[in-house]
Amino acid sequence: MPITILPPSAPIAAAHLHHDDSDEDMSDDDGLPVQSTTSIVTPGETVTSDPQWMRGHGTYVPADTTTIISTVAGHLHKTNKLLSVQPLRARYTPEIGDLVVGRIVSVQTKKWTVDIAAPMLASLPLSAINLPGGILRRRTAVDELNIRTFFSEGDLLVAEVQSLHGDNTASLHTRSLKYGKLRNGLFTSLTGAGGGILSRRGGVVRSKRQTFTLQTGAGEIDVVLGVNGYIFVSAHKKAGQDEKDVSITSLEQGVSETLYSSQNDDIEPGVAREITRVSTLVKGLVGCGRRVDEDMIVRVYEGAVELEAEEKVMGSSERAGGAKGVVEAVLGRLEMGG
Amino acid sequence: MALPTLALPGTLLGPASKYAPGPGTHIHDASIYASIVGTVASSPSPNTTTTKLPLLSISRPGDAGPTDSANILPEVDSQVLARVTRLGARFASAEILVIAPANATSISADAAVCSTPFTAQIRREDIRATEKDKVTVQDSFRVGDLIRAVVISLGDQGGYYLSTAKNELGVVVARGEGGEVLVPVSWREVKDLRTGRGEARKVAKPF
Amino acid sequence: MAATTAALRDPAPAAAAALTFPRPIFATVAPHPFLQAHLAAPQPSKAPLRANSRTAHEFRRVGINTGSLTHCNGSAVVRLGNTSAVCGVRAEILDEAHVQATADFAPSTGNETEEDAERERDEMESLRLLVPNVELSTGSTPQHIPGNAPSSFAQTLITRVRSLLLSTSLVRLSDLRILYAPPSNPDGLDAEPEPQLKGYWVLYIDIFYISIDGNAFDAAWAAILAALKNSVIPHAFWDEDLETILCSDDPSEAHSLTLRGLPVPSTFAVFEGKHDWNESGEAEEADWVLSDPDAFEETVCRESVCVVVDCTVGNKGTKDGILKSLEKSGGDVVDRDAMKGLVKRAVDRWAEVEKATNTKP
Amino acid sequence: MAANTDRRRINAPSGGTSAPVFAKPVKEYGYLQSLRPNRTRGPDELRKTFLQTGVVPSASGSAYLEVPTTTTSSQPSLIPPTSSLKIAASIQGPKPLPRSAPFSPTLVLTTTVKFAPFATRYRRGYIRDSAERDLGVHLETALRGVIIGERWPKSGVEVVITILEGDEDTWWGDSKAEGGAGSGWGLLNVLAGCITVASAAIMDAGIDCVDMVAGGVAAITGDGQKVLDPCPAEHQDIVAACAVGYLASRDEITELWLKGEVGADPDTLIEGATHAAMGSVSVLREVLLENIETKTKAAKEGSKRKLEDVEMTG
Amino acid sequence: MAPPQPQQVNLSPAELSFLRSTLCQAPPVRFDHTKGPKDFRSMRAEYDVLPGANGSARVALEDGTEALVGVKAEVETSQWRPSPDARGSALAPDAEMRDAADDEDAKGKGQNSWIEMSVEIPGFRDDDSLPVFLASMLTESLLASGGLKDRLYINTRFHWKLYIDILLLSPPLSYPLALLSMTTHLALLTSRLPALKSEKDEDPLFDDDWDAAVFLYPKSKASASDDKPPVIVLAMGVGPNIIFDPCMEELAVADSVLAIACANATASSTRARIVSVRTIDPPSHLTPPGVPNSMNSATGGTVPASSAEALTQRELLANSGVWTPPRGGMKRGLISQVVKMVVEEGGVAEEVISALQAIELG
Repeated sequence: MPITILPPSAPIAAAHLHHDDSDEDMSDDDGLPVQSTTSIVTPGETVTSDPQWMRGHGTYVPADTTTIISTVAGHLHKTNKLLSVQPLRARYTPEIGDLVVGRIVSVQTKKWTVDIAAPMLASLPLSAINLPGGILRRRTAVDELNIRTFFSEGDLLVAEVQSLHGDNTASLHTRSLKYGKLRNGLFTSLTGAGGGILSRRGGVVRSKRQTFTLQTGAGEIDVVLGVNGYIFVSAHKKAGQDEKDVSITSLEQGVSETLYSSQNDDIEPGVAREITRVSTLVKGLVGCGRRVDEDMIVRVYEGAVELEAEEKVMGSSERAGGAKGVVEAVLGRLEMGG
Repeated sequence: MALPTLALPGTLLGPASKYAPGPGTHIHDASIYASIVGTVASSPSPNTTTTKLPLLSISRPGDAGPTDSANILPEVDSQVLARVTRLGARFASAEILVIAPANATSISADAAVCSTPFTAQIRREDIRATEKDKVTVQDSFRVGDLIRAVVISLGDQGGYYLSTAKNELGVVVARGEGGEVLVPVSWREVKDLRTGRGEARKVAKPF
Repeated sequence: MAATTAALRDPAPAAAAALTFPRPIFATVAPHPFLQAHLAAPQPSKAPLRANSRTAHEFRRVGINTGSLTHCNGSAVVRLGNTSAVCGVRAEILDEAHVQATADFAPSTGNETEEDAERERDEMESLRLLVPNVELSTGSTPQHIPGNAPSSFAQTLITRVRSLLLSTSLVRLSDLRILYAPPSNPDGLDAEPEPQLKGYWVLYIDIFYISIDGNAFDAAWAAILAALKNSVIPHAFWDEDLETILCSDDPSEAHSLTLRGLPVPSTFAVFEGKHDWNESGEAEEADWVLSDPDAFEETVCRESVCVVVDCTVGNKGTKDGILKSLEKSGGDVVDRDAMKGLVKRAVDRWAEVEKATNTKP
Repeated sequence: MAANTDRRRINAPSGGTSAPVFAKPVKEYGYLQSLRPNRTRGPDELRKTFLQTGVVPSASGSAYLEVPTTTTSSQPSLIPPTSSLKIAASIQGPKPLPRSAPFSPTLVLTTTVKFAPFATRYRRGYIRDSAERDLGVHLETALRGVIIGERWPKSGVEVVITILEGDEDTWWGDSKAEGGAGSGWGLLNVLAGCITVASAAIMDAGIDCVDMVAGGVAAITGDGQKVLDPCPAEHQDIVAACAVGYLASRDEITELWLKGEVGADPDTLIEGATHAAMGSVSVLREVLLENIETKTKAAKEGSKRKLEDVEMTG
Repeated sequence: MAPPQPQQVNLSPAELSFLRSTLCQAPPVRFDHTKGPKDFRSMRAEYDVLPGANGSARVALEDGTEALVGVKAEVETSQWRPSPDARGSALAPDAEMRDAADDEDAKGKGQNSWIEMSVEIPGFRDDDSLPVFLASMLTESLLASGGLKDRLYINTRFHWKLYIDILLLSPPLSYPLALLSMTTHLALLTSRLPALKSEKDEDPLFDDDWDAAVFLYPKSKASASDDKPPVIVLAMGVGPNIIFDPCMEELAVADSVLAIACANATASSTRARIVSVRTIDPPSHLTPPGVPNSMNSATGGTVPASSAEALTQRELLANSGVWTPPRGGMKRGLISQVVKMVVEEGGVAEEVISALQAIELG
């Protein structure tokens, strides 16, 4: 079926589906006098004037009052006595220590500017990267001239937010072997769904492991979930560089060899296919307004593979909606199967 | 297969297994084709690291003389003549007027005149080889000076990076306020012969 | 070649470290000394040569080729060395109805007087019957890249062309008027019926530069002259039953423009030699007035003069030109005597151009 | 007309002017049709093409192309039966990008196509109209695939095309609407011409190309006949036409512009266009080879002169 | 004054070469893993969204690109140009001949200038090359068959003027041509003109009953063979494969891109008809070439001494993992293959057109 055209409907059907259970966690708590009938509040809307509640993200309390007023349009959430409003769409707000995936926007004399889906472009100083030939090497004027050989426009990298400046611009660093240039894979953007703690529904969640390796039929696949909602799925890095802790010399090897390479290793078609599948599923997950984290991805991926296998058997692959369709189907089965 | 003497873009020159592609050629499914109009030349491979095969190249007819200010871009190590356009605290700006082909020792006949000058910068630390920390831009160049320099980096969108940190590099023609000629008297000073007034420059060692 | 030997001996301090450059590089890094080196060269027999190996007084040959454009009433391609321009003249009809405040129209008497021409000029200008324009953004020079509005250079150029067109009243109004003679006099008297003015021909004169190597103005004007001489205006008449102006496509009925004289501009550029060159004070006056400067010379010259003469109207034959216009800008080299010389050179030039415009392709 | 409000140019009378209307075609029945030009060439016969490079010395590359009109009017008339094709191309660069431009790893190509006001039967404006911009895009597409851009980092090149005379959409006697909005058959010929002349200019400029791209046009007339290099004025009933930018030695097409009721299988039409393009290729080849020979000769003499350096002082 | 390039993608060389390698597999693995080479991205569509217009439609893709098209018709007086026959009807006194002149149907009377199209894309001036290109391609595909413009003919003095306003509501993420054309198709398919009540050459009078209005594209029982507006599909060639309706990432590695405007099959032929084809310059030509490790000082390689040497090395790395922008154009064989896939019975064209038809019926 080459083309599928659906009748018009609300953009994210899943929103309702999900919106129910957030209603529940409102209703299960008696005695919360919420003015707004639904759990959706809009900026300026009074959430409650009951002094027992504490204001959290996305709310504020006008001077000498106890009324909590929403500052964003989003879902109302309560954890114990803390009221917070989680925006429907939020741009990523960087926080120190975040692992982010970014794209080089421009190259300056001593630094790069990087798009990390935040309102402001982040910056990566030349001084904050591992220079080839070993971490211990001192930066020279030559490096400045060759700055483009490390990263140039369009390059993808995984980095950590090192510091935040007054205007909320982040500056990054890649001074660790798990950071650096990204290659051998596919990039997926979940812009608007990023935003760490707040994004309980849809998008990437801050968790203990932002990067993990996925076992697939064809081989291992690395997944980097940038907290900023940028995701990179790639062929698994050959052991020897980040697995076992390495001696400084062979480490220098690793650094100088591949750290700034913009050349792909040759990837077996099978692996490439699975990489594409995973990144497609991730898009589907967001389409369904689901959280994106390690265990969800693993479950959906396995589900999807099963599904495909069965369809092959039955030979019927009539489905609309592409990625989202698949994910919905898989999730459906998962719910049923508990 | 005999090589043609003249070639047009798209002319088949030979299999990539027998020749290496040089300037003015390109590879299209495993054969070498010409990519510009010109005369075909085959020469032994310059550096054996990349390939051992004889190098096929095509020279533009005009290149024989500088009259054809053909499309030569500055590249790293190529020597240039530039005119200083601006002085800053940390670098001087200049416009490249003439480019000698890469690693040619001097501006000679086969240098190319730029139809449009290329903007370039000379960072303070690249002005002089020794005592870099003592250098000041003001005492090395003046706006309007003609300098000989080498390209050390293609730089970012701003412009190319030049260096004069060699004896034979630096100011070759300097003029005073009145446009009078200043003659080099030492590697760091030029003088107006009439008034005897001297000015500081990073002077290029005359050939 | 002369220039080279000359340069070796030009007035320069021997003390200065001499560095040698190939000529084109010399020209780029130091244009002014380069040209001076050429001009200052004492020639054994002949006058000093410029970088383009012309003498100071030498103009470039004018090559003219007319009538090559299909959709024009008249057209010409003019070559002036490496400067070449195409001019197309296109005649369209301005309906009398669209003319607000028609100038009171007097049937031109055979022998016209100065004030007739005067009145004509005003009428042409007020009605905008001549619409000249130039286009330089054709890749003709590296400076004029398309996509930008006409540069100030283009604007001054076109203003000069237009004012010269009007001031010389080159085109006759009688050629542009479209008259209608009613079969019978409206107020039944058997008096000669008054011809009525039904409209005008408007001449769109567009100049496209193919390539510019200095002296764009002379080239433009030469192109206009040739194109206008080449123009053929169809016979236009008023059609009663359709009540519009119609034209006859019969070449034999059409008429060509009869121009007033043949004004020819000659542009000169003044090259001021630098005297501070030799530290040994004796500064010998060294200035050159270059005829028909090329692009390179225009970059090193500040002062320029444009002399427009017309020798067809002179009483003492073609050796004596009537000065049609005189433009001088910048500098203080050309004085009265010098100007005399220039007019003389302009008259000589006139003859050449006159010949070129008359030779049919 | 756009020029009316233009302060930087000399403007036409505010009342506006109209192209002359000729009496005989309007009044005499049959006269109009008697003027109709007819194709005298065979269906596969191309018009002669005149090509010359190096017409703009100050440009890094340039070329001029002319396809003279083939039809000669039977009786004397001021109305030109058909128009010819006269195009000039000029290349500026490769040159540094303007300061404002961001870094580009490859050659930035800009193409501009402009009709002269006197290029067509109806006078054109000075500001580029949509047809001209559209042509620009087509030409750019044709050239992008040919130029090896990665060899000219952080530099740009301007391809400027001036159409001094352009082919017409239909025979003037048939054209209903004034000015543009015609069937646009003529534009195909103009495009093909632009491609060929631009290609010549680019090679004259010595910019690396994978092949010589050349333009060609073919059309299908009402009776289903395929004609190469059609002159639209000579065909009353073109139903479909196609212009290509063709790479002969790779047998590839960088630019394809096909329009009209071509039915289910346009292959024959495209085939025809490529055959027409082969004609342009041979012209290109001839002219360029001739050029090298003369240039190399000139270079030899040049090298002699080059030895004498000018001593520059001060 | 280079206009902003929507198709100017800034993907890293590594991504580009990965994408290409997957797309070149047999069968190709698309960026959206669930899609086959001939599959379109699913979209949402509705029509008659603008009550004020004669016809309108709105289509949204999953990736958020969304287009809105309004069709508005106005009565305009035809301008009179002197010509023997026109003069005949204007001057001749006897009524017979004038009637004769009118009774012949409107065939061939339509003029191209009666249809005016405007394309608006956020972030583009309307004279930027992209909108101009889109507008002219959409227009020429509409005009290719004289049918439409002839239906705008009212009488010798009046005609309908059709204004088609096309708006892209979102920034152009992928090349929006196909989307815009489908939206236009739907809008035209559902546009209606008020029924004419007046006769012959008198000033036109129209029936104010909207139900009596006639469809711009008349519908008969055998709806399959009705004249329907053309629709434009995008196809790209990458390596040996052909991919339809490519997304932005896929376009970034295309060898070549074709835009094919096709109309539905008529009674005569069972296959769809091509009305216009254009190549589109793939953004891949503007992508940055990747630097191989061997030439990168930052990866233990050595930077070539001269550009000449660099050139040699670059040319020698045939399709390795290093991205090099594609060169040249589209093989002729590939073109005819694409065309075949579009027009063949049950081909892409038929699919798309019937799918759009289905929206109106269902």
